[in-house]
Amino acid sequence: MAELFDDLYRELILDHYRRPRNHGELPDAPIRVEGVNPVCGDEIHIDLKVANGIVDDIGFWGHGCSISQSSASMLTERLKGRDVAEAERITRKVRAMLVDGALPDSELGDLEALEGVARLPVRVKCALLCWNVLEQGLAEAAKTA
Amino acid sequence: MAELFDDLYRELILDHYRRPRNHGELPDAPIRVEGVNPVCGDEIHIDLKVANGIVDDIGFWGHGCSISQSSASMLTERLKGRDVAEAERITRKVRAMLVDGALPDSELGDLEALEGVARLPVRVKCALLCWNVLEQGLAEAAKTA
Amino acid sequence: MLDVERIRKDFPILHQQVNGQRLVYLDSAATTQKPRQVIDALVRYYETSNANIHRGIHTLAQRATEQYEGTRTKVARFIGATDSEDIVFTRNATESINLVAHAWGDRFLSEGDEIVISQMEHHSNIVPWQLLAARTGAKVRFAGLTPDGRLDLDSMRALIGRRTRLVSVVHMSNVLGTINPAADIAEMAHGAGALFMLDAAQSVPHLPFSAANSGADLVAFSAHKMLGPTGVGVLWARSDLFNHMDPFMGGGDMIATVREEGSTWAEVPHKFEAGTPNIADVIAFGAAIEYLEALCMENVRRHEVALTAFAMDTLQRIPGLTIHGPRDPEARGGVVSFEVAGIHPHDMATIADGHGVAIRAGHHCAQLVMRQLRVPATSRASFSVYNGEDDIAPLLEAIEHARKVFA
Amino acid sequence: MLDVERIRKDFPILHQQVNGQRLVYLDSAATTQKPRQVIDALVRYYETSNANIHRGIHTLAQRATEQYEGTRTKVARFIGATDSEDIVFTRNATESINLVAHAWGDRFLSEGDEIVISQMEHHSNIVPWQLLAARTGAKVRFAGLTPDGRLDLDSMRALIGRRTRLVSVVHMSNVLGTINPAADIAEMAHGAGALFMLDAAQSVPHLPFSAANSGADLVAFSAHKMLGPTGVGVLWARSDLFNHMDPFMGGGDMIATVREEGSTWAEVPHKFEAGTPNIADVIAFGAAIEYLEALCMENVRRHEVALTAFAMDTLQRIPGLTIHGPRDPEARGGVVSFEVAGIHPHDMATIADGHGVAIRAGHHCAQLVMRQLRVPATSRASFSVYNGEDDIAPLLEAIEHARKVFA
Ligand SMILES: Cc1ncc(COP(=O)(O)O)c(C=O)c1O
Ligand SMILES: Cc1ncc(COP(=O)(O)O)c(C=O)c1O
Repeated sequence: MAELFDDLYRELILDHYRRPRNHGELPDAPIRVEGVNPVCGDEIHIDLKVANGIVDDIGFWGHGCSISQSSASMLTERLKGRDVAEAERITRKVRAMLVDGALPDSELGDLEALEGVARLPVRVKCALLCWNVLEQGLAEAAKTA
Repeated sequence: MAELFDDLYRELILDHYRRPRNHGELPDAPIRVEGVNPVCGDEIHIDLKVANGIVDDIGFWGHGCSISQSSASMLTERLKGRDVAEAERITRKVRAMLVDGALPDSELGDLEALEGVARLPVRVKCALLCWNVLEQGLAEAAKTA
Repeated sequence: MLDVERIRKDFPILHQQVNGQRLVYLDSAATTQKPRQVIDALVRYYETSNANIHRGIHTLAQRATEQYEGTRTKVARFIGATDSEDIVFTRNATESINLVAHAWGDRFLSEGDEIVISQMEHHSNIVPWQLLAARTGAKVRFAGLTPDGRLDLDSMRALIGRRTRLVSVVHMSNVLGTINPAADIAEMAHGAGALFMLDAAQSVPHLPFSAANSGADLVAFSAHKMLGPTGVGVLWARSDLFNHMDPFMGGGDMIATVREEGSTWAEVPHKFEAGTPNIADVIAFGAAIEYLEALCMENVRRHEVALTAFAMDTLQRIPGLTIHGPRDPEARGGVVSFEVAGIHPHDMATIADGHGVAIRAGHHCAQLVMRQLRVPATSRASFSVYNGEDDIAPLLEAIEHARKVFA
Repeated sequence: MLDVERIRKDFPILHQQVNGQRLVYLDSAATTQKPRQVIDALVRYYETSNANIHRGIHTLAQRATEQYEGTRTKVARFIGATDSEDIVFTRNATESINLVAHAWGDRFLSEGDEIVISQMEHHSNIVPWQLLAARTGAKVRFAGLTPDGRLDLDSMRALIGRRTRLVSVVHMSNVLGTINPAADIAEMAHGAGALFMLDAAQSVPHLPFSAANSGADLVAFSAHKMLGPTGVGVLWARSDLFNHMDPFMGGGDMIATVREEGSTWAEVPHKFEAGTPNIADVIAFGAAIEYLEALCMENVRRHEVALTAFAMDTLQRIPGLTIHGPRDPEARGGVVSFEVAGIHPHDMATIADGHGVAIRAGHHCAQLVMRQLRVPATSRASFSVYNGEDDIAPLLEAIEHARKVFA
């Protein structure tokens, strides 16, 4: 069994998959966004409260593989309570790591666990799905702000 | 230059091509039939007078390659004045020679010159065109008789 | 039965390692691998005979034409067609079905007419009819499935009626493995005066098949799923049906005369093969057919039934694993879709790949089947002539590994 | 210029005798021969990477997908397209044109609309529009030719007007060699608010081409005419145009969701590639493009102009021989159609074949051109990168021989 795969399914990823953080709807979230990966059916919904440039609250749900769901869980954990600029920076850095194979930045925290996905191009879309959804959400927040 | 081709363009064929026999319409032929080879555009018209089971008169015209035109010329020469049964027999024997590669039958006369065509499948259709047209004509003659 | 060891020698791709393990290819329902006989036929064609066909007088053009038309004869023989002129070459089974939707459907269907298909269909036997319905005002109706993954023949019978013009059904499901009773459905269709089309993309490659005896009026399948190259599909139509259909695409080779005022069409089958066909691959497809004929389709079928039985037996013992589709291996093809509780199929496929095992995960172009199974996706192992019982152990290990990862 | 001796080493098919003579292949306008780099790419794909694409997670599926999409990028680069998503793979140029007739034409055309083409067109750029006209009530109008075989631009200008929705023209004639002024015609079309489509089946293979700068909104061509395998065509559309077109064929890979009530479509270009594509040949087409890029299309063009000039010069001296099309080799491609008084083209081609020389005889899928030339057929010699001046002597001998036979 190649290390590649042990590297992919790190304990941290599995932990977020089994016990997703910030899972579920936010009852009165002003922003609700969603995305589907038509190729594999993965689905992510994100509810978002942004106030004064801060991601006040964030929740997600959906279904799909361990990569798509754990990526979303780590996203919410990493960004809850942070400001929008940081959210955008983190999104850029996750993309750089997944798409361009950049080394993980220390700022990524747990998200670094997704590094192994970059070596499996076909799964990169799974990991990116929630980040695309987040971007939609932040764009809406910017408009309504 | 392979003999194949010298064998194809025998003097007899070229002679019929240059000086086609029974060429032109029969002014009041009761039977007029025609055929086109859509792949190469060869065209043959045959006018026919059949009475008492005899091919009383026959004329042809059209345009196309040396094989299609000489075959038609030889056809008219061989069958004019002969009875329908003989025409049908000759048609069968020409087909056997061209399609199945049968040895030419002595009854074929000049038509034997077409033997070389059998070795060039792509030109067989040229040689056969007038025989297909003749068959149509004989079928019509049988109906109206 | 088949000598798998010997057969594998003919498939160069199988002699490699993937992620450090022997490649175990269990994705033949998506596309099969190709024996060297087929690859050699391609090389031989391009190295000795390549030319455009039908219109050429020179030697290469004659060779290419003869070999291309030779495959038509072989296909006719292979599927028990009475006449090779009833065989049209397309790109794939999908195009074969779209051809019918246009050439037959646009001509004969109108508002109020109905096309009956089923929830078991591959998207290729759904979407062309939906598009046709949108063009003509006809309606597509869907027969249901039984809980054990067979066609619900009662629901099908109930749908077929006076307005039905066409019944089109998958012969063997690419998800459930189910083999549908073609003759019975043909009877229903013909009883209502409708045509019957068979999507045989998964059956012709895997069992003895006779178009003439199938009851079908139209049959579609793909070369790439039966050891042949990509880019070749087949459409067979019962004698004379093609003559009543309009052309699908226009262009070179499908015309008799072209004039500004309008054009006339070449004879069938050329009328439906516009432009330069996929000459090389059609010719190499002939080698694939000869390969299968040499194995004998009865043997292929017996081999795959035995292997499917063995695989189902083995997998069934894994806790939390569910196999979709009929229980009886004789009632199905060599396609085993399964779920393991708590493991998403994409994770399953990635971990299997780590073991060198190529399985497919997803909706398998059959979203209606997924909806009936109430799953977003399944994992699928599917077999061909080069698979043996020794391919099941690595799959088992991969599943056990996945279960450990996701325990 | 090109080193023909070295190039020929790459083409295995040329190293054979036909009827006891060196094969001289002068039929590249029908289809070109393939270098071993292309044949090797096919073999390599089937021996290492074969799998169905887009939906697969396992290693082979990833490899195949990457290589397939890699060719899309190469094609975009080769034809100066700004975005590889504007490239759709079809079977051949013919299908590319039919795709436009359905996906664009059926959506946007109606009674009274006009499509302007010309008498110089290949049947593939005539019949799809005639079929579209029959479906929609639109009208096809034909611009004429000048006596020396160029497009009559005045007649074209006179035809293009308020009702014109599409102008579709051959870029380089496969009979006359004429290269048409794409930019000028684009201006006429766009001035009338019409789309402009270019049938580039004979031009993209033979000269530097930029889709972005051509003025065209749609461009069609075939891999098999540019050293690539049979079974692959290309349709390029100016950005966003594809997004306004309806799907052509329905099936796997072109959908987003499939429901009984209706389906939604995948993103462009996948929306137009239904079913399993011709994966292997698309990948091998990438090798053909790299081969041409290595030669450099400027060199290819200069080589063919020089060879055409030499061939025209040589043939012109034969008594009774007439060459069709423009006199100036710079104004035409490497296609020389000719007639010899008293010798039917089929006889010419047969006798040439006896000399090992492969030329084409017939209407070349351009019956309207034949009608303008007032001939039933022509003989045609056409060139590619592996042809040199030493290929002209055998042709000359063959013609002289034919003249003796038919003296
Ligand atoms: C000018 C032109 N257009 C279109 C075509 C059609 O190409 P294909 O047969 O590859 O579809 C050809 C080739 O025959 C051609 O020469
Ligand atoms: C049952 C069934 N029908 C149709 C198809 C479509 O085949 P293709 O993609 O070769 O057109 C497939 C294969 O994917 C299939 O499994």
